Amino acid sequence: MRLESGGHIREVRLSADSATLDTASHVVRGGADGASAEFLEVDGVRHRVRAARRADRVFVWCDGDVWEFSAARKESAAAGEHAKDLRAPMPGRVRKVHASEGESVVKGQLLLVLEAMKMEHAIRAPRDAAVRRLTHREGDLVEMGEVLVELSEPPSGS
Amino acid sequence: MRLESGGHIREVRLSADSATLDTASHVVRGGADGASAEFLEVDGVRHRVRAARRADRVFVWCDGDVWEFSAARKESAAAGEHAKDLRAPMPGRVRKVHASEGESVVKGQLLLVLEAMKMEHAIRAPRDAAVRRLTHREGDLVEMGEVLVELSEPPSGS
Amino acid sequence: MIRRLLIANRGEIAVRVGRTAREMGIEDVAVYSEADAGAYHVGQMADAVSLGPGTPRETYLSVPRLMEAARRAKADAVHPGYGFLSENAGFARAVEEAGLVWVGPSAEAIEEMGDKVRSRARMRAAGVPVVPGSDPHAVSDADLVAEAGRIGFPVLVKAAAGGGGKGMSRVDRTEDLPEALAEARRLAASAFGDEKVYLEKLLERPHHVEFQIFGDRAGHLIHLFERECSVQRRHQKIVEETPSPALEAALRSRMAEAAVEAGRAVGYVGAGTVELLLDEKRNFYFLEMNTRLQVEHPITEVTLGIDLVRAQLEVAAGRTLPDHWARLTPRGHAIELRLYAEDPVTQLPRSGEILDYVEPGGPGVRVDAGVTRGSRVSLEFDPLLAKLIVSAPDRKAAIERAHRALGEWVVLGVETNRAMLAAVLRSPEFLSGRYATDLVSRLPAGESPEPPPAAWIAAARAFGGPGSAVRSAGPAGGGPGNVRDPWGEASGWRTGA
Amino acid sequence: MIRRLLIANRGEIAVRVGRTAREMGIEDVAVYSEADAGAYHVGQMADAVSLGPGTPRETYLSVPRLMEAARRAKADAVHPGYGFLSENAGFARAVEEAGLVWVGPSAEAIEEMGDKVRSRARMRAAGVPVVPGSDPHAVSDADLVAEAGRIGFPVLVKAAAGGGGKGMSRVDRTEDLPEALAEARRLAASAFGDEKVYLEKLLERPHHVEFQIFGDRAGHLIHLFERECSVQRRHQKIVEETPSPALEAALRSRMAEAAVEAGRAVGYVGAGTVELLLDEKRNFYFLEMNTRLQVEHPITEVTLGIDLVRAQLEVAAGRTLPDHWARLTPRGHAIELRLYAEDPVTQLPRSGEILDYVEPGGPGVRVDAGVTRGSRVSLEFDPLLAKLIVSAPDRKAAIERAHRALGEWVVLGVETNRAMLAAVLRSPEFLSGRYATDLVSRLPAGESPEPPPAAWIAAARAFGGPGSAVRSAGPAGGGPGNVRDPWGEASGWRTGA
Repeated sequence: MRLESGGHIREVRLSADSATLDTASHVVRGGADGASAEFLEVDGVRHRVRAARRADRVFVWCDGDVWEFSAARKESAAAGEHAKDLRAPMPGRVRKVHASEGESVVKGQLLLVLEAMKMEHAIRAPRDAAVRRLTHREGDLVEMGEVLVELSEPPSGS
Repeated sequence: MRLESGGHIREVRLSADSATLDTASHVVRGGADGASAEFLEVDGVRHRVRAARRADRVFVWCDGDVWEFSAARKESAAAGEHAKDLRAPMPGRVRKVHASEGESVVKGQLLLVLEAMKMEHAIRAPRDAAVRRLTHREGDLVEMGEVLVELSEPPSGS
Repeated sequence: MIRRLLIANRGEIAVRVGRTAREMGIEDVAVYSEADAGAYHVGQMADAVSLGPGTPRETYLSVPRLMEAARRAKADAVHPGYGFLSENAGFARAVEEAGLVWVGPSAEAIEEMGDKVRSRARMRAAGVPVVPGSDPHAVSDADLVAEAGRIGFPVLVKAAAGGGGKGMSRVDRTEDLPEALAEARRLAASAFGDEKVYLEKLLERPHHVEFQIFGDRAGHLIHLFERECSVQRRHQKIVEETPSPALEAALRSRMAEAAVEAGRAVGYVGAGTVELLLDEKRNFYFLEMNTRLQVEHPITEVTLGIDLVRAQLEVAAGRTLPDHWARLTPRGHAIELRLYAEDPVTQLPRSGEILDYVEPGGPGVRVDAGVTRGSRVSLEFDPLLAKLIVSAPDRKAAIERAHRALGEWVVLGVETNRAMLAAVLRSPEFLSGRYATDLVSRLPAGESPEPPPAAWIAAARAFGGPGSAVRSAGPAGGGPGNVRDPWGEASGWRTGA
Repeated sequence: MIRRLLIANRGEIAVRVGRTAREMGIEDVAVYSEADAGAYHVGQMADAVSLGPGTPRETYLSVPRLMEAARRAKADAVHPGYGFLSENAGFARAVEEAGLVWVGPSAEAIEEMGDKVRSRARMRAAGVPVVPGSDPHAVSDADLVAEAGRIGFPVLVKAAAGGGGKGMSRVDRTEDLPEALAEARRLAASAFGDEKVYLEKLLERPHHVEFQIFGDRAGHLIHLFERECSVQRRHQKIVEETPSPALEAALRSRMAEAAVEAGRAVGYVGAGTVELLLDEKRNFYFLEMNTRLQVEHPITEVTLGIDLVRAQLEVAAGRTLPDHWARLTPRGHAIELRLYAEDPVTQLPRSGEILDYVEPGGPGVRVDAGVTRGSRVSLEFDPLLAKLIVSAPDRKAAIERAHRALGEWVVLGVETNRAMLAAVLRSPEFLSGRYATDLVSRLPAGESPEPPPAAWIAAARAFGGPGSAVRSAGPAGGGPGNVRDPWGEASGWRTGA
């Protein structure tokens, strides 16, 4: 299956005593051999592992570190400077809109201020671009992940 | 349903907002209203409760105390002085048999010594009686709850 | 004495206060908003009363609802915890006017210290050094621009009624000041109902050191040593320790004296904390005084072997401080790590359900938690999940213990700042003990390292491969199956293509 | 220094030793019998090696298997914990002969103290008072009968190689002695491979007080104060506290001196415990010396603010004791409660699976556990599940804290002695601090009180009624459904009709 974690994507195939990550094959032993000790021995090295699934996400605790996994979507998400849609990082209320549709903005320019329970969050332009669309007005409630600002396409090749 | 705990037996009937223990009716609210807080309000008094079931036994933690429940069997178990069968209190090995079949024994007389991992346990006569049957010989392994000694019937009315 | 205590808070502090109350034979009563009926703190107390439906503002921040709850609970005392209404003089007054015991300082002391402009003037008058700042009478833009020139840039614009860094902003140039003032006034008005702002000189790379003080009605007022709180992120403390590695004995004494002086100036009764800034030249300044229990109070408890909440309850009931408290000396070293529900990269609060939870234990480990397995974490509330407090004979051993305990802590289902806490403990600056408030900003940026093969394999198994080692993900209490978490699906700060 | 430590034990002590090892940067390696592969301690360490199939005697008690495990684990040191082979001189010798570090005293000291007849003679020679007992040369029935007459009844028959009350029996009359001697010899031969027995005068209502001692190779030997261990049941400790409420300063000093003298007599290196009996006339006697870590060592750790396991590992690696240890003074009061898997009425060990487990937390609470949710408890091993250690400024507050913490502890699926622990804490004798080893026998007999209505209702719901609040009872790890527990069905000591 194709899994995603923190922007990393791997094709993982399991068999009874081995696993393949993309093209790399690993020898796997153990795991769930008891209720309280959950071990996974990968290529002879023992790891403490606990995993929990909720709907389409899996959380894995491995030797003290935690990772979140989901099934990878076909289109890999562009991020950062290449973003086209700027989304709400948390649910809240649009406090102030500092840009207007059609405006040319420079990297770092404040476009919008979002207010949630305990903090304000500035939405800034990740690159020089034109504001194609502003989806909300001041005072609007937005949910987490909703598109707030749509920018012009990033220059190709960058 | 008919439940047993520590020799106590109650007929418990549940409805949406009340419960009947034998003939006493109780107003019940709450319970399982959240994952971490498990409350049961009985006749207006709030109790902290957690319960876990395994096969035909249920364990209940209630305000710090723990109780074990099972479905009550039809024949209520006689106990103590009225016992007819003396059973193994733990799995182990019969170390020594001090009585013989047919022997008349007095209350408190040592009948048999059972040895488990870390301790010896003396099986004594709970009352004056005759030994009807000895089910094991020295060195035999016995499981918990197995009958070790069968005594004559207790006198009726006692 | 107190018989039945309403704990007007939620989360870990409500649980922590309840524990001491029960030890004292006091019945502890939780409050909860309807959405919070299944919250962890509700299940830990002898009793609980509802604050009804609504937002936090309509419930945990509503004086009338809390007073009604106290009445229904037949409580004879109220402990406010920290945050929420803990520094609200109106609430303190309402509690006392209802004939109940308020577990905190007087409404007057709260007011006196709550107005930062007034408290600065009061401290200056008492001979306690304060951070250079604007004149209390400077209110207009013009006055404040002039004051900024006098103080010297950079300056901080702060709300007079504020606290905890809320609405605080740094200004480096005169021309940016008017906009910053307008913004700060707007924020202050909305957050505190008081738009008054003032300026403070911004100290570069200061240490943030606070002293616990404690007073009783018989006039005793003592300090209980310091807590080093310089590991901050967005003015929010994340790691605290005591003793402070920045202080030597003579400086500690002088700062402690100033802290006691600050408390004495307002006739302080109860537990309070005097926050001081220490600059690179070893000058220290009064920053503010918190008239309540601090989040980080446990590190004082473990190094001194005392229970601050017990003392709060006893002093509130009219008792004097234990005699030997004046002679307490700290033993060993203690560190607190605050575990927040947040995206490890963007550091924004996260919500979700805690699917698996295992606390660290063993020697020198204390956990004050506000959640457990099955708890739902909402964005409506402070994202603090739990605090890990470690103690050991010396600082090095305490750091090693913190690492060990952090490695035992399993929290699955909601992302946390665990990795940042580990990064702080590992950083050469923290290890050396020579760090200031910029420590966190100097850590390597939050990133998304590639999970190790074992994690990919465990994840694939959990998604249903062979040898699946998945924990049950349903609500721990059984019942009607998974409750949908409206934010559970989105994954933080995402910019789509 | 030690790099990789094999922990030749299981349960809570293995976990506890591993914690300190990891804090010191030492890799901790668990051992496990095959039946124990899923045990809690296995999952808590950096690595784990199998001891193969078989009974405890064939695995945890097998020197060859453990030495092979140490070799396979590439360990450079072995910590034996308590119980199992911790006081086995042959194991200590095998470890040292393999070139590994043995974390314990020398094989010679173990042997010297392990033979109770020899150690009594040794102590008497060193001027340490010992309980009046039979002459070391009295071996035959006739000799021992004569000795009993000299000592005076009642006497205790004890195994020379014994410990922990195993095979010990009380004899009140000459005519009962031969049978008791025969029985004790048989038990001693089977348990210790040595049928030698001896007699000791039985002290009525004694206090059982022990002193922690610690020595290093540089010849330092100090005491670390006492532990009061008089709350016993069948010669098994269940509640310990420090300081002992039975000692005043002068008596404490004299007993501590005797304890140090006892250690000095055998050139003791490492952690050891000198057990003393204190009679009603305030005379004290050497009882025995345990050449290993005690179960109850944490109460010493919390009152002194130290880590005894760290010191064991450092001393084993050749370091000297920290200088300031000679000047340590206890702070506050600590109590340990031992939670055993046992039938609350018959007090016999119970097995089962832990279906739900929640540890207490918050101020002054430490838990050293050997199990967690999902653990299977077997009758093959010691029934100790976990220890709760509470500390507070004074004894009264510590008892209140113990009550509070006990009320937070959820263990479902295996019956425990929780109710007995609560009964001890509640008993007027314990509260007064004036109690001796007969305290438990004077408690109201174990009984089966009627569950309250709420418990009946919760049980009925769990059996499938409406509003069911049942926790998932499957193995926490998911997988192939419930594993049958062969003993899970039977309910203790039952006599059927």
